[in-house]
Amino acid sequence: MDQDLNLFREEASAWLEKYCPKSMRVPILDQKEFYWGGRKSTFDSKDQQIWFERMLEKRWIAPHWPVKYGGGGLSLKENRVIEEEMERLGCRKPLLSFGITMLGPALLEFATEPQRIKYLNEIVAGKIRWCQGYSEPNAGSDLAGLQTKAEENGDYYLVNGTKVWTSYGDKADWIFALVRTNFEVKKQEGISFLLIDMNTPGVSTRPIKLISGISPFTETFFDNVQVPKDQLVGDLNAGWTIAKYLLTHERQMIGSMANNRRKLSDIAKEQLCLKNGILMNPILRTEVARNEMDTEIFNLTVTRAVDEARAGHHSGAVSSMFKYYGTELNIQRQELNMALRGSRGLEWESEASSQGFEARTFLRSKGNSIEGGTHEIQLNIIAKQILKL
Amino acid sequence: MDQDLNLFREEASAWLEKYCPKSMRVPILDQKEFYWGGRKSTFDSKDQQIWFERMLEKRWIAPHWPVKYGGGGLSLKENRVIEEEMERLGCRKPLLSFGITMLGPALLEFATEPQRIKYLNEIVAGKIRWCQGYSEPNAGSDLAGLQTKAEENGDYYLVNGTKVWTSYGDKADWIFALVRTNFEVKKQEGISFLLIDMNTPGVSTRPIKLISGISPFTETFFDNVQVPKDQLVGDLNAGWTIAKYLLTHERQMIGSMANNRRKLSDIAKEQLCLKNGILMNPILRTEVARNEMDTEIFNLTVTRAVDEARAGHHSGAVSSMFKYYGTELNIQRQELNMALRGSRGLEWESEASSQGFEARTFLRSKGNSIEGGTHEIQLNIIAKQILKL
Amino acid sequence: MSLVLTEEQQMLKIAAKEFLIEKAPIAFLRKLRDTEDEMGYDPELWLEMAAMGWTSLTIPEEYGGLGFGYVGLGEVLEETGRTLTCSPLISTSLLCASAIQLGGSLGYKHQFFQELIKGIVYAFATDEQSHHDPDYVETKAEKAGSGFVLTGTKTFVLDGHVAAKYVVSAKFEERIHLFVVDADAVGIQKERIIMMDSRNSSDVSFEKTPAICMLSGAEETYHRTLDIGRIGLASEMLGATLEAFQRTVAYLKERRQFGVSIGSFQALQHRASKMFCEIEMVKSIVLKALQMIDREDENLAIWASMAKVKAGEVIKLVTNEAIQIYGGIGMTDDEEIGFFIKRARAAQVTLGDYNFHLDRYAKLHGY
Amino acid sequence: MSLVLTEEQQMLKIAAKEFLIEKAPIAFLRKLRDTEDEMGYDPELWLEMAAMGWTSLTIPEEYGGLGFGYVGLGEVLEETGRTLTCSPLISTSLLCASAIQLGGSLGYKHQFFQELIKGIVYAFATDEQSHHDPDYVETKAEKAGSGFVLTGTKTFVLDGHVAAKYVVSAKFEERIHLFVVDADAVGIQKERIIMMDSRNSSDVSFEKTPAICMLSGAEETYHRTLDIGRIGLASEMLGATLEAFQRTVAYLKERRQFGVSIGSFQALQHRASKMFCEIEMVKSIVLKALQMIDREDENLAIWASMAKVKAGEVIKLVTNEAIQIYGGIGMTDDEEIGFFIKRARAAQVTLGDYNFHLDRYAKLHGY
Repeated sequence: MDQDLNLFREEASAWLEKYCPKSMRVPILDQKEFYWGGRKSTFDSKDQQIWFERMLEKRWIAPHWPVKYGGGGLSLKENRVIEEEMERLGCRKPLLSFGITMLGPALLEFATEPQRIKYLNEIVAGKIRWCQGYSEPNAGSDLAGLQTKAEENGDYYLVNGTKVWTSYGDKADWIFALVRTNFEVKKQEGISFLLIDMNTPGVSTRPIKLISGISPFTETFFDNVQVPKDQLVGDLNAGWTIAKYLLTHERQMIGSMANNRRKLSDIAKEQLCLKNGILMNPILRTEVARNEMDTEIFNLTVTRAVDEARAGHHSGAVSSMFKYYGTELNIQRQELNMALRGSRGLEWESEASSQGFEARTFLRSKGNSIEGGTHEIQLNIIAKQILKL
Repeated sequence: MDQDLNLFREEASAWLEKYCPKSMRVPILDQKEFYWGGRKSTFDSKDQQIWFERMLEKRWIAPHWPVKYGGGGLSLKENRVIEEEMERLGCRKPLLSFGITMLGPALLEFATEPQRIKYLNEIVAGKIRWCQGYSEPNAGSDLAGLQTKAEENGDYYLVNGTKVWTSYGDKADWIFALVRTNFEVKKQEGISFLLIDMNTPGVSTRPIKLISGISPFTETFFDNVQVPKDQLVGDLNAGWTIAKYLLTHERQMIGSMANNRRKLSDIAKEQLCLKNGILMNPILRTEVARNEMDTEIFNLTVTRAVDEARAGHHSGAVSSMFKYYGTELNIQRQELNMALRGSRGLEWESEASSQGFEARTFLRSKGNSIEGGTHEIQLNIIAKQILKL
Repeated sequence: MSLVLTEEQQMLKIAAKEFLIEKAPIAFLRKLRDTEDEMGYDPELWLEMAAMGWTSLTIPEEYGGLGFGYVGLGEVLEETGRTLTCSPLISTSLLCASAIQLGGSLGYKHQFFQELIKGIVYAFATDEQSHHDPDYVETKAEKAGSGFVLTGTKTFVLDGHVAAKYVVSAKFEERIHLFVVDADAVGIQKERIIMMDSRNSSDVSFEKTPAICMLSGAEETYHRTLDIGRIGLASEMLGATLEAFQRTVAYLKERRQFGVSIGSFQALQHRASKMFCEIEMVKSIVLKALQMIDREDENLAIWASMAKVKAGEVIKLVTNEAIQIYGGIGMTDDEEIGFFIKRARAAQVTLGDYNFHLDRYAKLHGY
Repeated sequence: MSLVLTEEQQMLKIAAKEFLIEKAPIAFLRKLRDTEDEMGYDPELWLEMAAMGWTSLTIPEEYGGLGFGYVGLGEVLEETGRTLTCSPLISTSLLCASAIQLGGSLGYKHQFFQELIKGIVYAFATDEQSHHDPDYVETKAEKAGSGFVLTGTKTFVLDGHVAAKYVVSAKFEERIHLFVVDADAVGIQKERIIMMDSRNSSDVSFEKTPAICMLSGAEETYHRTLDIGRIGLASEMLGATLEAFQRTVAYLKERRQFGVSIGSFQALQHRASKMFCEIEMVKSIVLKALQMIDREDENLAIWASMAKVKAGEVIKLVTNEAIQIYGGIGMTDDEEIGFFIKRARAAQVTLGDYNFHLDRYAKLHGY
């Protein structure tokens, strides 16, 4: 079995080496070099298009999804091998997609067969770009308190309300949204999961500007939007189960995204003086060491959790730990990065600072402990679900 | 007026210089050099007795209490001058007494005239040593949840229950205690304030050993103890008001007791190496600096609060801040003291360590954030009373 | 000296508060930012501030000033911290006027104070690297005729692109002295850099630029000027901290989640209570340090470092917590709370961050 | 290598747990302390531990050991941390047996391992000051006939007053080597010092004391032995942390105040959750570091420092919080939780505290 996997790895590696264009194996320098698919997108380069089309044909856009849904029908282990080899060879992702990372898993678990066939195939082919409609202005941490309502009316739902923090709401084609379909019951029990075409009359978006400058977020407004009933996923009023399932996914993604960055100590060596091989600012040296060590140990803990999951131990609530701890380390890192750069780190609109890249990244990091469930919510979950307090 | 005070200061200073025995002007080295008064006590030395008797005659045991209660009838400012001059000249306190610092203020505020005459005069004369009976085993932070009950029975109350954390319960003659006299009402509204002679049949104590070794604390048991009704202070069921009044007093005492100690940086210089005048352990150096600086700033804040109180601004809840912040600084200081002393600081029963003085002091400091209202309770009070959350 | 404001100081503070809330609330800073104003401050408002007497507060009466003292200027700065008002008050009145007061000759005092009182903008140029290090001055002064010429490059010069004059640190005969330079003198190049807090900073270089006078007192003047600047900054930071905290506490009461106000959650209550305590500490050290300037205390360096450490640590704590407690709303540019974290970071770095000053505190105490 | 225990390691751990809970719970330590036992450990229990194979775990099979490896010994140490069992396991099996394995000749291995397996107590003597500093070794070795004599003074020698032999660091020709010394050899003076955690430590001095052999490998053996010791200690500390935390969480559920369990207070919940996360981190680094001993990894120094820092910081956090959450009851000697804070502090200081190791981590990474 492991032998088979080694063979698969060799083949995958050889294929990638052969078919991944050279320009698709250099690091991304600009957001627009990512291909997100969807009705409004075009390819940024010929190579980008070639790479996407080859991977699509190879059925490696979503290698572990079943073939009938556009996937490659491979095992999770084979999927992991492809990911590892792509990372090793520096191959870019052919398609970035919330459809694959967020909506797809939910559809595979909860959707009807016709829904899966339609939506999953569209996602893989890069035809439809999805965004997520969960948060609302008056229901931040209290997600289940959402008020966007969907009323049954013949063969459609009439949707009214406002969502906030929709990532790329202005660029997406469809939105998967949580809506309230029953106001009479416990708040968690009156929520449904709807798929909505953003071309439907009554849907509009407005960009959200963050303290760090422009942002990918929008507010999304629903004004008497008619949504056909076959766009409901799962049972009516059973949307909360789907939402929780996806939140756990999201947390894991956010918590473990803090990789592939310059070592903080390398930045420290560049920004501060060394004397006899020791950083001359003893306070920052200590804090840098602590952050680097904690980051290393955090990564070990991610590995350990994976190893334990393989060995059959798995706890959903642990994702709250990763979200909390991983984002906290990144927030501290950004604090230290600012301290290391002194007054140069404060620059906001100079060429030397790439229009304030460091300062804006720092400010943006303050949102890490808020989005995807605040620190407070994660700590509540650990206390309740793991410690049973 | 200020001129009068200066004159008073000169006279006080001259009197102290003349009448305070030399041996009463050297620092205390052993607990037993403190004179606490009471039925069970004797003087540790002739000078101790002389000093107490001279101060008693001068009416400076409680200088600002009215003369009829045994005090000197002086103003608060004059009282402060005496304290300052005694501190400046290194004069020991002639009498340590919870009667003066804790019970006295409550009696002055809440007792009947006959009660004041009797008890305050006894306190000043060092005849009766008092202890405090507040905490109970099952009502730690929830002081008002106390269960020791006092039932009316003719001309006495019948008291049953257990108190813990009675300081010097085995050495005191009388105890002032909070007891429940009504179980039917809101818990704060059924509490009374009783004075109890510990010679009464049914009162017994048991010492409490702490993690730091022996301690001044006892448990105090009341088993069908008959307490004459004229030993009730204030109205029946109005004891909570007195308790709150005294707790505020106690907090201020605990929070500001952290003075007259060796500078942490002097200990650091002695225990660690210096190189070019800089402590070679950069991490401890930073922490020592932070603790010293915060302690200096804390003391400034105490001064500011006094100055503001003089200027007419006063907030009772601020005592919670002093209790919380002052004890926290001491706890950190003890942590640092241990870190500075390395393995020598761990010694527990060696002569070189004076039977583990440092280690025991460290362990004892862990109680600072518990006794006199826990950190959590102080933070609750600040949130509710000052921030109105 | 009591650790409370006198009645006069209290009145000045209230007048400043009212003026700033009316004339220069945070919306004013937002407008300057969004219109990409070329000056980066409002000259008319600045003249009104001068008319209020703020540029005269620390200047002795014999030179036409008010001789009110640094506690007064500190209280005004605290109020500008609350409204995040940007103006040349720090560069001109806090730093340059102090340098001239400490080191200027009688004649120069008469000349410069007149301008300073009127609100002519002076900028203080000392840093040469991204990390504040007062001992690192490579800018050189050379004798030239009866005066001097300066050569070197300065960075993080607040209001450097709009100043009429600079007070510049430079080395002459191995020691650091302060020089006054006309902003339109030969050999000067300047580049405006807009910072995170939307305020003005510049890189300024000098190439054989005539320096029209030299201040006496040398290094002592230089270091004391820096210490006064640090204490004034700490006062501004205290104001920003108080305002950010006040808004956060109000938000805790107002914002509802799970059917209750979020201020009813104990974890948030405890964090708010801890902030309250820390802010009380900042109040004490800032007032004490301001009083010590007026008292001409010899240990000003220690008071300055204490004030800058504590104000820096606490403003960081409070502005971080403010964003966290405001949640997603706090992350948006529409909400004003984000302006506080931006100013917090810039003020923290100016004239030495808390790491620099904690290290200095230990050094000054001989360890 | 997966970051999980193998089935064999898991079984060893469970057996150790059951043995210790039955034979050496905290009451056992209390009794040793209160009876002022002269040995400071229970020789019979120690022989039972040897009979369980714990002294043989890391000794290769060719010398009569089990060759089970350090992950196994680490799991046993973790369990002794839970029960706070004091025994010569750290001094004898973790430190001295490792030194002999790394540096002993074939003949000496045969000789010493036989004793070590049987449970003859060996003590490791290296510190000469109150702060661990492995490079500071003033004890001197001199040639004397075919062997050596040692002169110097050691402190903080665990089990030093009951050991039959010492492994001692000393300088010979400017380099640090390890020597084995009989405890009853001439020139030895020892003074037992009872520490805060009720365990044994001694000051031991040598005056021309014959050292019966010299271990090869010199400084590498010395430093690697220390690193193995640090990782084993971190494992013990993890056990104590887990137990203290488990008891604290149970207390949070059980203790009632204001009519509810104190575990329902959000401020305490958040502190408990943070502790949970930190402990998960300790688990990862301790297991990884133990595996790296068995793998004979070249960077053991880094893994050892990481394990000692994280275990030290977290045990401090958890034992402090434990006392605070237990409240007054936690301060009493009757309650067992106080024993954990005492062991925490002693273990933290042994072979370098977290400050020492954080500094070392930075140095090892070249900054």
